Amino acid sequence: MNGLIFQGDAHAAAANADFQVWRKAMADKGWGTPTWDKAYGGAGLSAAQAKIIAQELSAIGAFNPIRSYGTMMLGPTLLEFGTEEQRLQHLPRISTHELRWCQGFSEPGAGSDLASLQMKCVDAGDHWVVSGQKIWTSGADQADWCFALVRTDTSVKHGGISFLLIDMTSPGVEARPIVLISGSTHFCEVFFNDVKVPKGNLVGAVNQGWNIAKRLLQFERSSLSEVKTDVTPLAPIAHAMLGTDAEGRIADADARARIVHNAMRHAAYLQTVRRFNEEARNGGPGNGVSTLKNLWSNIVQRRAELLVEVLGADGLGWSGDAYPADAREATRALLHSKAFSIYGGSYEIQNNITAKRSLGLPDR
Amino acid sequence: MNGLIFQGDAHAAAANADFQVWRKAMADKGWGTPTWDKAYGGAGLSAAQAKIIAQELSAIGAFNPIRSYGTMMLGPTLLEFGTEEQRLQHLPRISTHELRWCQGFSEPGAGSDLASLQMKCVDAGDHWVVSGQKIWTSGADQADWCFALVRTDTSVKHGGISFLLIDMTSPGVEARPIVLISGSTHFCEVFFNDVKVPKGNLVGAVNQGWNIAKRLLQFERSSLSEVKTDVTPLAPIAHAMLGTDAEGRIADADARARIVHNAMRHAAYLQTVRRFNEEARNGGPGNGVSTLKNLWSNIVQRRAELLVEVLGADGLGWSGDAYPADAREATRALLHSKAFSIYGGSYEIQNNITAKRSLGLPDR
Amino acid sequence: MAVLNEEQTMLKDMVSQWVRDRMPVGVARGLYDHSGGGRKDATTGFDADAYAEVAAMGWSGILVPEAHGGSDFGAFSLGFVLEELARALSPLPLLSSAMVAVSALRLGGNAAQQSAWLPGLADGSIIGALAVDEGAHHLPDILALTATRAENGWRLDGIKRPVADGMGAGLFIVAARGDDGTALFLVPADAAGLTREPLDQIDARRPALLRFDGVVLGDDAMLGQGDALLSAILDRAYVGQAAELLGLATQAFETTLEYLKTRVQFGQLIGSFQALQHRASEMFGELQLTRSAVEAALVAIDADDPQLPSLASLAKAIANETAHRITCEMVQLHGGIGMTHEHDAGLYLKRSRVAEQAYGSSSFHRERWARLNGY
Amino acid sequence: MAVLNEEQTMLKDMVSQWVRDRMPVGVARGLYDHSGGGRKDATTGFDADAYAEVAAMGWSGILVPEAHGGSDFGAFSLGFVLEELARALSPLPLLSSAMVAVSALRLGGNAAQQSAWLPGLADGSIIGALAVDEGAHHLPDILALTATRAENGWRLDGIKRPVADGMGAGLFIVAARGDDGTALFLVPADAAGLTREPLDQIDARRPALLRFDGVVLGDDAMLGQGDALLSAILDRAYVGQAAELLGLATQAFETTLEYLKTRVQFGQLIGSFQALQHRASEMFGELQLTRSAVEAALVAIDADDPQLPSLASLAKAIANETAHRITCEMVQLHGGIGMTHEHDAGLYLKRSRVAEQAYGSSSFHRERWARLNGY
Repeated sequence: MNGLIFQGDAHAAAANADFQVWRKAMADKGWGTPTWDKAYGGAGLSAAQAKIIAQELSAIGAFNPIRSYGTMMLGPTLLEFGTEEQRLQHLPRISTHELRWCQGFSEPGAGSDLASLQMKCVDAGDHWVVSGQKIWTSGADQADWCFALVRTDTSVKHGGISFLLIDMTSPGVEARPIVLISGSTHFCEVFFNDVKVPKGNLVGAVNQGWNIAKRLLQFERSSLSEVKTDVTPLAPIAHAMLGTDAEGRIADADARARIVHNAMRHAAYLQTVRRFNEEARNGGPGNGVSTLKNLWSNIVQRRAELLVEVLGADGLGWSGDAYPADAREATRALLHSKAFSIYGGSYEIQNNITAKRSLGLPDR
Repeated sequence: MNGLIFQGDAHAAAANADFQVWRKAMADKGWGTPTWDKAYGGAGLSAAQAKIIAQELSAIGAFNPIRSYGTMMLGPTLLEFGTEEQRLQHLPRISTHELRWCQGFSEPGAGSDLASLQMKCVDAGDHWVVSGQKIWTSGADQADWCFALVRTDTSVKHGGISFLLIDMTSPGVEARPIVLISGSTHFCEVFFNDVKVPKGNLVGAVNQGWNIAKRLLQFERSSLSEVKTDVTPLAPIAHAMLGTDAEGRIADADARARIVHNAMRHAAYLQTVRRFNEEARNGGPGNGVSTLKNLWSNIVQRRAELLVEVLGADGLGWSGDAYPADAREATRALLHSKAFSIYGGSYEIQNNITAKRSLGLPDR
Repeated sequence: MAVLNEEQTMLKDMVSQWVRDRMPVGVARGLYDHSGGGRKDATTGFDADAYAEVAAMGWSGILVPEAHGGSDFGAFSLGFVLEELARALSPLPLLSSAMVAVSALRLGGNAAQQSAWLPGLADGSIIGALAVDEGAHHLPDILALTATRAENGWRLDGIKRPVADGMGAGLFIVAARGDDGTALFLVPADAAGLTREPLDQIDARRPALLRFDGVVLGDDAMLGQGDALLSAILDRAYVGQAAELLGLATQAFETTLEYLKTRVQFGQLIGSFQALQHRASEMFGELQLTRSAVEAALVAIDADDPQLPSLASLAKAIANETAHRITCEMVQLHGGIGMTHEHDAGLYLKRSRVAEQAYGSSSFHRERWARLNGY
Repeated sequence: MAVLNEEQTMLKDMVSQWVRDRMPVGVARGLYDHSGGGRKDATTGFDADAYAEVAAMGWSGILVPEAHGGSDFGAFSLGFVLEELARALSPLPLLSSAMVAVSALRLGGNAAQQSAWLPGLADGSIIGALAVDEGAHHLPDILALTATRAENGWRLDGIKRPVADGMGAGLFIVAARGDDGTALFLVPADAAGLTREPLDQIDARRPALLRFDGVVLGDDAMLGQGDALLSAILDRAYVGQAAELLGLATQAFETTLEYLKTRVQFGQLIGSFQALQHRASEMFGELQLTRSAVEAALVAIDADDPQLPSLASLAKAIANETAHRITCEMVQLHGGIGMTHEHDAGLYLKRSRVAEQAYGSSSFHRERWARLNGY
């Protein structure tokens, strides 16, 4: 489940006419991708200037309307590994949000062990022929293009992978939404049946895709750590649902103890995010992303469970007016939260990374 | 730290003159080792008859005064693997508690990985010469004899171990007590410097010691599961130390929640011991000893921590009248309890065993 | 598993076999629509045909005295039937009807009431359900539904929700607040003034919301009065629900274990990774505690053990925790596939959360146990 | 670790270097006798010579204003000094004297009191200690030691225990119950009617039991009145103790990590076992939370942040938990050798348990945080 991005209300917003006007205005100024060269549809600004735009957006409660897989993942990748032709072909249409991209990495047999992917890419002279299946492809049913990892050599594992750009309207491509336990259908399975792809769509050299993917996943990880982590405190809901004792405390002492414990860990987690960011700005170690992600998934998942526990039977509804809308949302959020420790490198993988990179523990 | 046996008040009792009389009376009847043949100092009784003796002892609050490493570990081993000569030499003096035995298994470099032991045993024609070090040898400074695992072949691991009986009064043997964090000095390091051991003291064939040891450790494991697990409930102490609220509950709600959680797990643990025993009596699976041991160490260690937490500063004393005697005992018990997940197969080893034997999970 | 006698062994084998043949998890899945909600066209939220089979095999009568058409096999036997059925999340009203409603009649019913209802409950022609909760939490000490004296009887006003299996029940055991405290009534589903509607719950079992608008009952509808009766009935419900959680958790664990033994990543079976092995070993340990607590509580029902309230809360609290933990691990260890509605992991997770809340959360039962044991 | 300025970096390096050269764990071990108890011949329970060195380097004056001979570097700096020293379990009264006693005088002392005591506390010629606890638990709201009005002053009666570093202290800050509530007094150790005796505590630090039998004080001994003053002093104590726990836990973790990288069993380094790697990764995560909470609380002291009470309790509670967990793991992962008094694991475990209880257990601080935050 690599590549999930928090959508927030982006989907709802996109349907709004005012939003379209605003997005176009932002795109015209190149402010969705402010640091990109103007030739690529950016604003040619410095990192410091880009930060000011981000701060101003944040100050008015807005998010970047151009932000997408294209701007965050593929764009930086093409800037680093693409040819000038590829950049000119794709970047301007990413910076205007004209075309949407999806990320074709995971496969049914290649989850945590991404490099075991098998989607075949055969050299057919003047084009490639691609066959196989991708999964967890976020928004594939809505996407115009896909950047995919494909296998161009079966004799070696990491060294047989290439990075390919695939037009989703090509014959032989079929995206099927996956229904998740939360009811979400944002992810897809994508089937590729002898899909022809132009030779020029390969990024970097043949069999060099793994290095590109690793770099791209760093963009993803660093964007993960920007995830919004402020959440409504549980206290008011817990008082409302569990009552208040004579001393003004949440009446269910056992639930209270667990809620408080989680809330304190959450507070320390937010302090940790601030500290890591401060250290990173000052050139600190910066090898703590895996640790941070596991703390986050652990604390947020527990919080989601506690909220539903506090809601009791109200938190067990799927649909219908008998359940308060907030409660239904909490339930879906709980189910959704189970993915936090799976996508973008599972909890187990992150622990492996911490053990090896941060702690220097030996391989077997 | 293989081979720890709960001593209870056995040490204190042994110093008592009445106890000595009673022990002799039991020994004369062979009731300390009731199922052993009379030639070996036993009473020649059936298992069912032996059980009645155990029940009668238990009914008057007594423990078996002969119970020792000799009766529980070495005796069954000699009965299964020893020569008739070895049995006649050693068993009668075990059944009367005339000679005390210790178990020389662990070494500084061979803890969880017992089979990596290195204590050298060289064939010198008419005798063996033993050199090396043992550790965690319970009661070695008080023991007359030691049954030890020694290395008779360095070219193979498990297949180069032999099982040897060593007279602790032999020249070159030195036992030094180890001070534990709890202050206990029950365990020793034992140094063997070119110790001569008669050829006849080898049990089983040369290089067959590992199989004997595995069998012996089964005797140990089954005796572990008989460990006394009833403990004083924490409730009265917690009420006394933390106060009682208007509804009659322990006033510190956070501590109470954790105490209750532990107490409930403890109750379920006792139910589990009863269930496993019942199933074992009826020929049930009986592969749960590792699981049981980990549940036990986990629950009992947490309980020991909770008790000291409840005692607060009173639970932090080592000696002196400023600390109540009960509290000092609780503190030592906490420190002692840390060994529960180390000796007799560590927590980690037990989890490995459960994964492989009970759950059938694969090796790498 | 405790030691079974010959009859019990036969029964258990028969249940396992029937679950395998007739009641795979697909049946529970069939309650859901394509999007993961409960099917709107479902009438009962359980499989009525399958329940008829279950009744024909006598399982609905396990607690019913022989004189009323049952086998009187006891709660321990019914417990492992519930456990086996819960392994497949079997959507059946056995807990509601055969455990709780039958217990209510046995504990509180007079001869006439028992004769009127027990044979139907035993042969499955009537399904019983307990209507006790009225809102978000199980709070049997605080009931808002009122029972007021009416001419030659009683009048009930208020709501009950969620009522498990309430859409298909023919008889409700209703806990009400009377002038003298708690009172329990036998209310036929077709009583005038009683309406019901289904709730779309995450387990697709569609419990009912019952509305009592001046439901008038005769004196013969009064099952009994007092907190003690309600508590005794609820103890059976706690233990039965715990047995279901045990079954659910056991199967969730075994399914996960199977996956660990077949899924390959990094060139090896993921079940060979030591970190996962240790987590599996610890889950196995928790399952052992849970099984012991559930079996001990079932035995206590049959033995009329005065410790039952304490043992029942111990069983429910530990079963809650274990099922919670194992269903989390089931999703986690299956990775992405475990997040899909197509996979069973989500069904176990959702059903577990419902069963954890049903008849008292972990907090409720730990608090109850603590008070009973002087903490 | 937060970002340090140049002066702070120099100070931190200096402390690390000094700990390495002068204050290995062997110094803490030297407080113990052969059997694992505190040495009976110890007079202070800390290393007085080393404290003189520490004072000469100015660390005891980090919170003292320059006018009184200190550097006024701030709590953040003192925090990482405490942390570094605690890595080696350094037996020094820096928390008691330089953090708590100095804070008490800065927060409550008038000009005369500050002039009388701060220079001595800064140069280490006097050691200060807070006498607040009176029994098993830290309960600053319930004080039994009484302060009654006497001619031209006050009279104190009661006991205090355990008083950290109390055997070597020259000045006690004593929290008492006066007629108008909490009152704080400056009491020289040689005051008539005040006696002290050492307690043999598991960390061999020999805190004092103080007896006040009609200790008569002048009006100038009154530091201040009211719960707010005591709370403000205690907030500094909570954070300072949390910083020590952070240092202790960090070193316990690193020592354990080192062992995992060198100990071989089954033909491989035990640090290559995935189950242990994951536990280490999780401990590392807990240490990150702890460091963040401690540093944020130290910053809050320097910033006079009104959120300090909440941040202080957060830091102490989390530091308690993390040190508890890591010292347990330290013993466990060292196996048998970790159970011996000869190995350092036991020293960390014992010191951790003392520091966990000192200035409030996890329960105390979670409860305090919860109340402050509306839970």
